[in-house]
Amino acid sequence: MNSSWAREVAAILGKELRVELRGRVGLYSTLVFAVGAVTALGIASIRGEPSPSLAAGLLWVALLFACVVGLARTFLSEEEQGTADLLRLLANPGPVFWGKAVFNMLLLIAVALFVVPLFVLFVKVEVVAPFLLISGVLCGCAGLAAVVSMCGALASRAQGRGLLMGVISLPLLLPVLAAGITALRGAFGDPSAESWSAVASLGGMAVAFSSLGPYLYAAVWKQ
Amino acid sequence: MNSSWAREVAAILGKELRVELRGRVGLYSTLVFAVGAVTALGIASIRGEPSPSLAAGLLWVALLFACVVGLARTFLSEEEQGTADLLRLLANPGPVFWGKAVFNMLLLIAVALFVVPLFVLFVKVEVVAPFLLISGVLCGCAGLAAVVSMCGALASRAQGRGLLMGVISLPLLLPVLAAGITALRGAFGDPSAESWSAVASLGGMAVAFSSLGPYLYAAVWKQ
Amino acid sequence: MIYRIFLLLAGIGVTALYVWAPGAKGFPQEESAKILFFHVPPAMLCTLFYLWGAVMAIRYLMSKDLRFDVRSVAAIEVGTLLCVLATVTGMVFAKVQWGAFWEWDPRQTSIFIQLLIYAAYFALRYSFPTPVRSAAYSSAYAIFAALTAPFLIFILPRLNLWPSSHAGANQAVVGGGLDPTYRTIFYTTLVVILLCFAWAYKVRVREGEEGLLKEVSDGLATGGSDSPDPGVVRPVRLRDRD
Amino acid sequence: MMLSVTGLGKRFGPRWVFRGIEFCLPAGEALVVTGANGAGKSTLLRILAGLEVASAGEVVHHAHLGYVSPELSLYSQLTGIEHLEFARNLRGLPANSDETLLESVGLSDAQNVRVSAYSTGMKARLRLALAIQCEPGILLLDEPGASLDEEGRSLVERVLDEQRSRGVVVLATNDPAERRFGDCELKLGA
Amino acid sequence: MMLSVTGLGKRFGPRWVFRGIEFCLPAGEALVVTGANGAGKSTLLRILAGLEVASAGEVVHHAHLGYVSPELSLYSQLTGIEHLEFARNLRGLPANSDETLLESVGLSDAQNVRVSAYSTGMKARLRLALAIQCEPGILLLDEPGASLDEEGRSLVERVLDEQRSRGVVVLATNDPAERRFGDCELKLGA
Ligand code: HEM
Ligand SMILES: Nc1ncnc2c1ncn2[C@@H]1O[C@H](COP(=O)(O)OP(=O)(O)OP(=O)(O)O)[C@@H](O)[C@H]1O
Ligand SMILES: Nc1ncnc2c1ncn2[C@@H]1O[C@H](COP(=O)(O)OP(=O)(O)OP(=O)(O)O)[C@@H](O)[C@H]1O
Ligand SMILES: [Mg+2]
Ligand SMILES: [Mg+2]
Repeated sequence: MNSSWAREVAAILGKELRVELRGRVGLYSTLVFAVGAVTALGIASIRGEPSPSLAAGLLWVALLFACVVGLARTFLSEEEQGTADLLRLLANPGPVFWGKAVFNMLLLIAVALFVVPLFVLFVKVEVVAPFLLISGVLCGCAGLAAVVSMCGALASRAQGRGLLMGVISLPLLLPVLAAGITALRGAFGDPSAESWSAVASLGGMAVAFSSLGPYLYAAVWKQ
Repeated sequence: MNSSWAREVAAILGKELRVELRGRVGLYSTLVFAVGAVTALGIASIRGEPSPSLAAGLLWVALLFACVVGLARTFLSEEEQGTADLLRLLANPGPVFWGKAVFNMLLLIAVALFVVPLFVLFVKVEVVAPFLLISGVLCGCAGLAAVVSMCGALASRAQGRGLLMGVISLPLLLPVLAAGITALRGAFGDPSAESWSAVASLGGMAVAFSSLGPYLYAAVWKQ
Repeated sequence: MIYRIFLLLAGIGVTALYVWAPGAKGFPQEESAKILFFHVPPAMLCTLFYLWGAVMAIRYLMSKDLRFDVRSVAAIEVGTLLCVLATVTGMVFAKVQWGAFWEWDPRQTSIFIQLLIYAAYFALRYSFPTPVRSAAYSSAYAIFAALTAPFLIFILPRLNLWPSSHAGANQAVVGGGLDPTYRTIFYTTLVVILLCFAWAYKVRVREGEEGLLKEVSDGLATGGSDSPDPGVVRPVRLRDRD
Repeated sequence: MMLSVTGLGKRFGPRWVFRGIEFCLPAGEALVVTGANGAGKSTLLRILAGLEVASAGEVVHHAHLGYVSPELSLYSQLTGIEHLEFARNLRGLPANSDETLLESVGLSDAQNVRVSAYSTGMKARLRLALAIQCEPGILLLDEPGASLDEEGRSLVERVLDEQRSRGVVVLATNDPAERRFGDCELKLGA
Repeated sequence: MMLSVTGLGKRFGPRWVFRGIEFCLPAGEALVVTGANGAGKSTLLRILAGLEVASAGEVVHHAHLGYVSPELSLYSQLTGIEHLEFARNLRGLPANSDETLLESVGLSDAQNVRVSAYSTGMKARLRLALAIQCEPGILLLDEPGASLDEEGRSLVERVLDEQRSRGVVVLATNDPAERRFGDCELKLGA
């Protein structure tokens, strides 16, 4: 993890930010997007206040949504626009993976920053453990972004991309979602949840997937 | 709605189906998201079964997010791959809109066919009015697909189109969501819901949106 | 000038009425229900401005004349201002009358959806590189957005999605529950607020048209910033026709 | 008079790419558009094709259009023959001629290959086939010879000759050798 | 010996595009690759650039690579100067030369314009700038002259001359006029 590596990651990340959030409307769009997603959840749960565990599930569905929207952009559009060759000529797979994964994480965390408070307000769940909520969301976002980036990276290079993506992403996504739900259940007041160990395993998954990602990506890089 | 019109719509639809069958990106990304979301909600609702109206809300949220994730591609990828010019040279805006909207509807219905039974299984709701469920889901999917198609058409030439697509389609989908929830509440056994009139208004929205769409698309076609 | 003096007088008048008016009957808290004057008219008028915005958008798409686009944005901006006003006063109202800022009451929900729809309008509008394309796409969106209004205003609240606390309030105002003086005050406020915001609309349109002129004179009127008008350019013949 | 243009101008932002362009092309004539890179040749052709809106002036014609440009992307997942079929259905032409058309541009071996596996020159040939499929009255060729081999360039010449008997041609090029195809020349950015 | 290739072959499915290609290019030499459309010129260059895997044989070299091809897409939302900056950061080059480089390919006016607004020839120039930015030992040019104007073609000639003093060039072309740049010629598909 030397300085050239960091420089390359920064270059990829900078390019991603420029392309996707260029101009005045980037942040505003993120905000409107987040409010829209939460309103959907609010409307869905109007009647019958959701239990802590369902509330946690809903929140993760919204975050997964934000993540998948970003994912398609970062990896698939490189292939669709045909710029993947340029990238392969200029860059190394490791930094490319990391730059894009970090972008996905940042986007997801920006959305989460808006989504979580709004969710608490609109869906009227009670936060009994704010610190647990914050750390759960952060670790979960990191894990989700890592998994989704990995799936996108693999899928983007595969012929008949879709099938592969479908087959690999579900088994990877579900553990993250399950752990994320357990973590937030505790935060929303379900005492039976073993939330801190779930947060730990979320962190573990985030680290594992994002350190595995570059190797997998390198393996499909010049096929 | 003469025969040349139908032929053009069929040509567009056929092209979309061919492209989709060869890559299956749209189908699988929608499906992966929907299955992931429904499973997450299933995991979350293991304790404490959700009320009919909450169940209806959960199902619609999953379908709503899934269609934002998957369906915009038909319009966006035309711009990303740069084939939009070819289409503008060959086709008329009305049939293009309709061909793509119909394709989106078919795709969403295929996803719903898979996801709705899964949801009923996982979340353990009781279906008291199967026919209502089916017609509600069908009309709702038509409404969602019409709105998403229109938004895809509008966002496709903008900068930062990926996020923008989410930004403009989410709020416009919320009325569909609200009506959809009412329709399914009845199907899941809430007698107070005026479900059939909700189904009717879903149908109305689908018809209104998809008949306005071609005109608006024509107005921006060669800008 | 006369217009502004009128607005000033009207403002003073309404404030005076507001201070002197008796509490509104039919509400849990009669005295504080006077916020009604600043809640209901904006809520009614914002839809009016949004619809006007859509009408101007249609005229833009038919004529491709950017002045209509300016009117369309102006109307939507003013409408959004009114919409925010209705939502905020409504929230205060709700806190006092129902005890919570936000309840997902059908009216609350529908106005909030409307607010979001038009928030997205601005995101779309400022995402295009050229003014003409931005005008065309945002006009199309404005028309599409206006199509949702009937569903939001008339159909959704009637679907019995949610128990509505607004029903009683609606009865109090529209169902003739108010006494005649009250009704007079109410309609006076409505007209005054309409005039105020019509004025804001006018100002915004004027400003927008000035912007248009500047944009055009950059290229057309002064002959382009980087080149004098070269006159007519014709092809030269390479060989005679055989 | 197949194609007439009066006072045509285009600007991006405040900068005019060209303005005041006037010409009338009678049937059987070919116009060559030349000029340095970035002079506005492609922009002019895109306006004639209706892909871009002019900032001033107008274009009058009453004919089908065929348009070829290296910037025109094809559907990478469809094969050559599927492209022609798609275009034929959209244009409402009778069903028969796809194979012969592909053969005439030298793609009969690759007719069932997806465009993603086509070489640059093969794509250029397919674009040419798409443009002449509808037997256009006006054929707009933007750098038709770029990345074609000798045989391909003579194919372009053949297409040009055929087109003269059917209508008009506007050809934009950077290749000095292609100037000879024109009856008159419009030099942009001079 | 800057670049040596032994027994190189490539097949897609059962069909060999070429096989058994052998050459050694000493520093200062230029190889021209010719052949009809679809003969495999671009495929050969992509293999040399490491963008495609050979089916047989191998390529040996120890130098930086520069690669230009009309099929290479650029980021349409980034400007010319942002492309160079992006590439420079990825390649770890010192920060200074972006403007001069753009000027040398004739793009100084367009340096802050997004690539989506570039003309075909302007994109070709930017690709050339990207390729020579790292002062490569091996420069791979796929149809460098296509869609460049006269001045652009002389720019290519200048770049070629410079490159000879730095290393080797492999140039694939369909333009007979470009054959003269080569010291030796490899004719594919003959
Ligand atoms: C956040 C809170 C609120 C919001 C967003 C809100 C929104 C709205 C909207 C959009 C309308 C316009 C309906 C139409 O044009 O037909 C309206 C009307 C009205 N609101 Fe509210 N409201 C809120 C709270 C309240 C409260 C607490 C009261 C009184 C208890 C109230 C009383 C009324 C009345 C009397 C009308 C006029 C009835 C009608 O025209 O239908 N509102 N409100
Ligand atoms: N969308 C756009 N926005 C702004 N400027 C543009 C746009 N499209 C083209 N231009 C500018 O217009 C000019 C003409 O471009 P055009 O593609 O017509 O050139 P050309 O003559 O075809 O050049 P070439 O020989 O390189 O193909 C260029 O300077 C280009 O930068
Ligand atoms: N991904 C692929 N799958 C299958 N076949 C391919 C693929 N890529 C190229 N080909 C085939 O390989 C052959 C050589 O293609 P290539 O692009 O190298 O030709 P070229 O010599 O560069 O032609 P041109 O002069 O048109 O650029 C073509 O017949 C093409 O159909
Ligand atoms: Mg050009
Ligand atoms: Mg080639």
